Amino acid sequence: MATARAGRKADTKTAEKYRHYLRQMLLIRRFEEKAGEAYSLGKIGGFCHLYIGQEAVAVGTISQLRPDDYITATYREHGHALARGISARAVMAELFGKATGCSKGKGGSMHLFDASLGFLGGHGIVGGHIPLTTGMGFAIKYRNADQVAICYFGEAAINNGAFHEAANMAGIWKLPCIFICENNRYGMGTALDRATATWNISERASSYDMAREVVDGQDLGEVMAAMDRAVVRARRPASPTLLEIRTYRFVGHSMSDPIHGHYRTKEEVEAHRKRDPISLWDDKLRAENILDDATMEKMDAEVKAEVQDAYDFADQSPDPEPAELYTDVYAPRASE
Amino acid sequence: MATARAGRKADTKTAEKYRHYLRQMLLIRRFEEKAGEAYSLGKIGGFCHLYIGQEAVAVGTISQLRPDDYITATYREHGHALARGISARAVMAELFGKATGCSKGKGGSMHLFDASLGFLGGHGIVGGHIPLTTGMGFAIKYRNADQVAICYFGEAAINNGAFHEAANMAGIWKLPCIFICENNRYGMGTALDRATATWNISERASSYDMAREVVDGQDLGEVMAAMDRAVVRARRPASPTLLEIRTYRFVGHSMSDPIHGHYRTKEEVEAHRKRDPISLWDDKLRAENILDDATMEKMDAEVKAEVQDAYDFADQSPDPEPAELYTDVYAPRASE
Amino acid sequence: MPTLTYRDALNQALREEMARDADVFLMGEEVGVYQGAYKVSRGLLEEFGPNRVVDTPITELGFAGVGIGAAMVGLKPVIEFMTWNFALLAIDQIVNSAAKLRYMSGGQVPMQIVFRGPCGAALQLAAQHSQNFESMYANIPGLKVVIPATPADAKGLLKAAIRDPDPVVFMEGEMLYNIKGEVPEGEHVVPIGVAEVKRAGDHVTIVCWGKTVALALKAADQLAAEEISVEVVDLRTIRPLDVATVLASVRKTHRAVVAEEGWYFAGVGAQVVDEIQSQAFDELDAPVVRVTSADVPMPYNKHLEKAAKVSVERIAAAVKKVLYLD
Amino acid sequence: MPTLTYRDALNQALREEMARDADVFLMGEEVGVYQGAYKVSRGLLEEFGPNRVVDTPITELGFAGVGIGAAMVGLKPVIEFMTWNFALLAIDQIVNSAAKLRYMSGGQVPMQIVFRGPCGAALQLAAQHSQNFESMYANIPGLKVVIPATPADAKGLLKAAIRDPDPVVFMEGEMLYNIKGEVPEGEHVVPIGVAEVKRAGDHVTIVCWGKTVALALKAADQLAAEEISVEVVDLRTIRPLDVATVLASVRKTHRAVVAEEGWYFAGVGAQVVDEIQSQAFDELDAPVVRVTSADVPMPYNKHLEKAAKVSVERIAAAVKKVLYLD
Ligand SMILES: Cc1ncc(C[n+]2csc(CCOP(=O)(O)OP(=O)(O)O)c2C)c(N)n1
Ligand SMILES: Cc1ncc(C[n+]2csc(CCOP(=O)(O)OP(=O)(O)O)c2C)c(N)n1
Ligand SMILES: [Mg+2]
Ligand SMILES: [Mg+2]
Repeated sequence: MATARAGRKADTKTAEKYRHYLRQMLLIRRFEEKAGEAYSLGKIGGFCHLYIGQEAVAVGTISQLRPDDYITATYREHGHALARGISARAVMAELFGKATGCSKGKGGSMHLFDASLGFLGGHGIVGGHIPLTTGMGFAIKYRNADQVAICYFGEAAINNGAFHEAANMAGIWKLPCIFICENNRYGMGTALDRATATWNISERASSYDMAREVVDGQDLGEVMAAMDRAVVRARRPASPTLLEIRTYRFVGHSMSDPIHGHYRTKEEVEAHRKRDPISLWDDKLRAENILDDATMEKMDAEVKAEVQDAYDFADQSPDPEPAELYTDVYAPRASE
Repeated sequence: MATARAGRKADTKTAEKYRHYLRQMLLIRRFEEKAGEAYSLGKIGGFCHLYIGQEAVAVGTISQLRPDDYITATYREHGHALARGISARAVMAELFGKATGCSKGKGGSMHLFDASLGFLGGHGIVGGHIPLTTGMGFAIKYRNADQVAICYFGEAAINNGAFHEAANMAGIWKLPCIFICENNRYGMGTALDRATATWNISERASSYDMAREVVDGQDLGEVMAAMDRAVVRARRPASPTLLEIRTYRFVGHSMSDPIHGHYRTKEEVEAHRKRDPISLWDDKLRAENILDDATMEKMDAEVKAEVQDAYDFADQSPDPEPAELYTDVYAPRASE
Repeated sequence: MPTLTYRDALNQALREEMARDADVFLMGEEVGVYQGAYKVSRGLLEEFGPNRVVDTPITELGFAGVGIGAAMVGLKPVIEFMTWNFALLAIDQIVNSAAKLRYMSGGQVPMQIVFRGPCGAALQLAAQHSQNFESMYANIPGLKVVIPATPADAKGLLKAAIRDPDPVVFMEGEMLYNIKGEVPEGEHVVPIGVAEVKRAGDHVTIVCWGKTVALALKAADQLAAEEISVEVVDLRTIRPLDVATVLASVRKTHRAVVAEEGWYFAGVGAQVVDEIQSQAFDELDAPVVRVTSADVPMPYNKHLEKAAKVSVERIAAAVKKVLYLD
Repeated sequence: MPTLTYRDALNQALREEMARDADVFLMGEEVGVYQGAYKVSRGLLEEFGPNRVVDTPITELGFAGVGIGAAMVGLKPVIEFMTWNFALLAIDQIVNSAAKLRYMSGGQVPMQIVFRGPCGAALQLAAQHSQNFESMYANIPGLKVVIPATPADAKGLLKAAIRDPDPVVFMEGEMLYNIKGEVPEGEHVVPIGVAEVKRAGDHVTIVCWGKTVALALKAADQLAAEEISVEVVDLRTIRPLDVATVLASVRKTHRAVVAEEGWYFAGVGAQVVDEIQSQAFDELDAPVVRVTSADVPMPYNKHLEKAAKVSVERIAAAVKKVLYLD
């Protein structure tokens, strides 16, 4: 995998791909802005955790996967779902709790699923999905296949026993798992160093005989490159990797948390906003001469239209039938 | 803390202490042999995990503590209880389930307690007492005291999330805790390398900003020296340590597990038996000229008598009153 | 008497007990700098400092164990779970350590500790964040389980829980934090193990606790218009259960409904039914009727969620059923 | 029909199902090299190899999650807990992942998984190793809970559980592993959700499951000598509960005793009582009587332990009580 470097002109296919990644990041950004709006209007309920500022992580890592790989994420997974190719309509409709949502309106913002894309949730218990992903890696090995199973989690989850137990098994059994720690420096209002005894999180991999890398999560190129190396290690013969991807959330923990306040200052947020992953990638593409104002304007307009369409679709979609309350608790019986 | 070195003649006080440690190890050995016998006779029920082969760990570490320090251990804790000074009578009576036992006959082999000695159990859930000990460390810091809280656990427990979560907190908060991993190479029938991704367990401390040492657990002198260093670090200003003490159990996991069989060979056990902690220490003391045959014979006779006395005491002690079934579930009410 | 929210009543109880006893401290996720995920601990860090208001990593098993260990050597921790949903990660420590250490040690180990946090469904938080676990904890000897329904009880019971020498599982209603009510100032301690008749009536007893108390009172209001007189018994403590108060009411009304936010199978309500049928069998004029949440993981969609929850209407319907008026 | 121990019946079920379906695998502590802590998996490593008989580290939360993750992508794991006591560490994964993923995903995620291991008290294993948790798991929608009492049911129910498309909590009696009974060879599948009348009788119904079944049968024998005719209903599956079979029996006998190994508060027995009183209230000639373990953490001393446990005598006494013969 080549990363975009200033000055060198990418071939047409690569250029197209790079613009596509820009579009994906832009889609996530605009989607999240719209979701925030819809939340304020009461169209979306419950908890809603936006991904603004971290877009390069989802897009950069998922770009390196095959369609048959498995993905799990936390409650902050709108971006990953979109990057994986779940339509903005299906994601927005799920946020609205509609029958057309990717989880039929039963999961909501924190529980997005599309099994046909290997997108296996959306999990709400911090750390809980890390063993699940390890189990998917186990299944891949069991079937002697060459897929990869990846999970995303925050830097605060790395303290949870679930990570440790799962990582150890991935290490002993050499499973094709990539553990992606999105280190956005805060777990809700708790700064990394108040919750985690060592600053360099990726070093925890050494307890599990696991490869590790620290990655600049605002730089899409870096993310893609590191993920490419991790995928190569995972494919076959399999071995796991812990990627610590350093990023920052530009918004509050969830819709009820202000952007700055008790636990971080306005200045800090402003400083981080200067390294916006979208503008950094935009800059690179322009430096490579594969993006210009017109393309960018067109792309933004398209993306906005797509998001508006998703909103309208979600808004007009029906609620689930009342009988849905009782379906999917157990598997349908053979006769059904 | 000076360790016994061959050739140098120890002063009288030191010599006495060293002989006392020998006696403690011998007491544990003979006690455990007797417990095994009693188990076969049906005097002891339930699970019974003997400590034979690991005596230098308990004696060496506990020798470095103050009376007001806190200790917790696993279900394999007869040796630690004796080393801490719970009488052989009280321990044996507990194994017999008698009212005179150190837990009034309600705890049994796996749950020995003597709060007056800071000996806070005997815990049966692998890993479960590691957070408890961390909490004792927290309490010491809370009270601005200079005690130390230590726990013993097997090398298999190091994979459990409880260790990881607790160690991280001890690391962030700089608690006066010493985590003593008795690496006897097997967790029941599972060899270390089949359960633990990295062979060098002590390295896991580096994930928690914690001091660490690997110690030869068959050599009492080494154990005492390493523990002394850990206690110095823990006392004040406090900081935690992970001691990986490498040892070997000469017997089966519990009374129902044969000494060798499915998971280890007779040869392996024989080879390890050559490094018996008691004879190694015996050798050192003789090399230092502070032990001779007569002393040793006398000591062994004394110890045997003490153990026989404990057995007789336990055997003749009464069972708890039937009403004891319902006491100690809750605190006695103020009026009681 | 001042009017406070349930949240502020809890906050007041914490503040007063921490001021009263230096051995009491508060530990949990976001209790300090963030002022509490639900702001129950607002201002406490500033007042008592970081030694006594302790932010933890997201390690429920670990910090529950740390609290229990501190209690074993005489401190009196209050462990906050951000919600009881996450406490399933810690239930081993609560059941296998907190509930048993006194017993296993033959009475040597103290265990004065409170585990607290919100329980039950709020609004559209979906399956993993909308659960009631009181029946699980109430099953365990060695624990006490307390669930206040009003601001006054929230304060009084939390103070009692903190002073209680045994481990107390203290469940707050996430949807109750904003409700208001009169709360006595200062020394207001509501004894653990004592239910309260929140409304007197003659025809039917509704046994309830936590969030269903307000629903039952509303149902009673509605039913009064139809000349049905309902007595509402708020259990307040689940374990030890105040069976005497329940039975006294049933002996008067001869009919009972149990309204519970949790799931039906082996819920606390089943136990209440058993107590009534085993001790007041001949007093009953009809089988006891239970109202519970739908037997499904909680859905996200708001209409489905509403249908899953216990409501005033469903309680009123149960009252009519037990009166054979349906 | 061959006579097998309960242990070997389970072993046979595992062997047959693993031979039948390559997606079935066994994972847990000591299941392989050690041949199983209780030897239920004896010989399976040799027969199926380390890919399908997987020894794990002592990480219940982790390997339960690994099994659930494997089930999410179509494998059919059998996860062995060395005992259910240790599974409290994993209950978050069972309740928050296994029981809910199908629902939260709108039906997209398969969850064909069995969690199994011994439950309840053996002999003198003390408080942390002598617990029954069926009521906790049975409270949770999305789970099924199965507890076989005989070797034949052990085989037939385990086969059914492995083939069942939903997560099954399968609890074995540690004290039952050595009991013997006739076990049909080959394809013997006992349906989940169907209770069995293990002994027919007219005067009283005893509802029981797991270890209390043998006790109830013995009590019935003794009582027969006193001309008391007892019907013994073995629930076999706790969730979904076969209410129809229980009610049919009670409609015949008009009196019921529920004998359960667990604790009384919100135990499964309370649910059984609720089902009976709510659906057969007018059929009852006496309140249902429950027999449970003493409401204490299990003591180590053998006399205290014996006093804490359900016994033939206590069940017989309950039968007399429900007949007003005491
Ligand atoms: C086990 C558990 N404990 C607590 C919570 C509440 N909670 C939700 S998100 C969160 C912070 C997680 O931070 P991090 O892992 O860094 O991810 P981020 O939100 O920053 O993406 C907390 C405490 C939870 N969902 N699960
Ligand atoms: C959580 C839990 N899982 C399983 C067990 C059963 N068990 C008891 S001891 C043991 C092995 C522990 O090995 P290790 O930690 O190395 O200690 P050792 O017995 O060697 O001293 C196991 C699996 C348990 N007690 N607790
Ligand atoms: Mg974070
Ligand atoms: Mg070991």
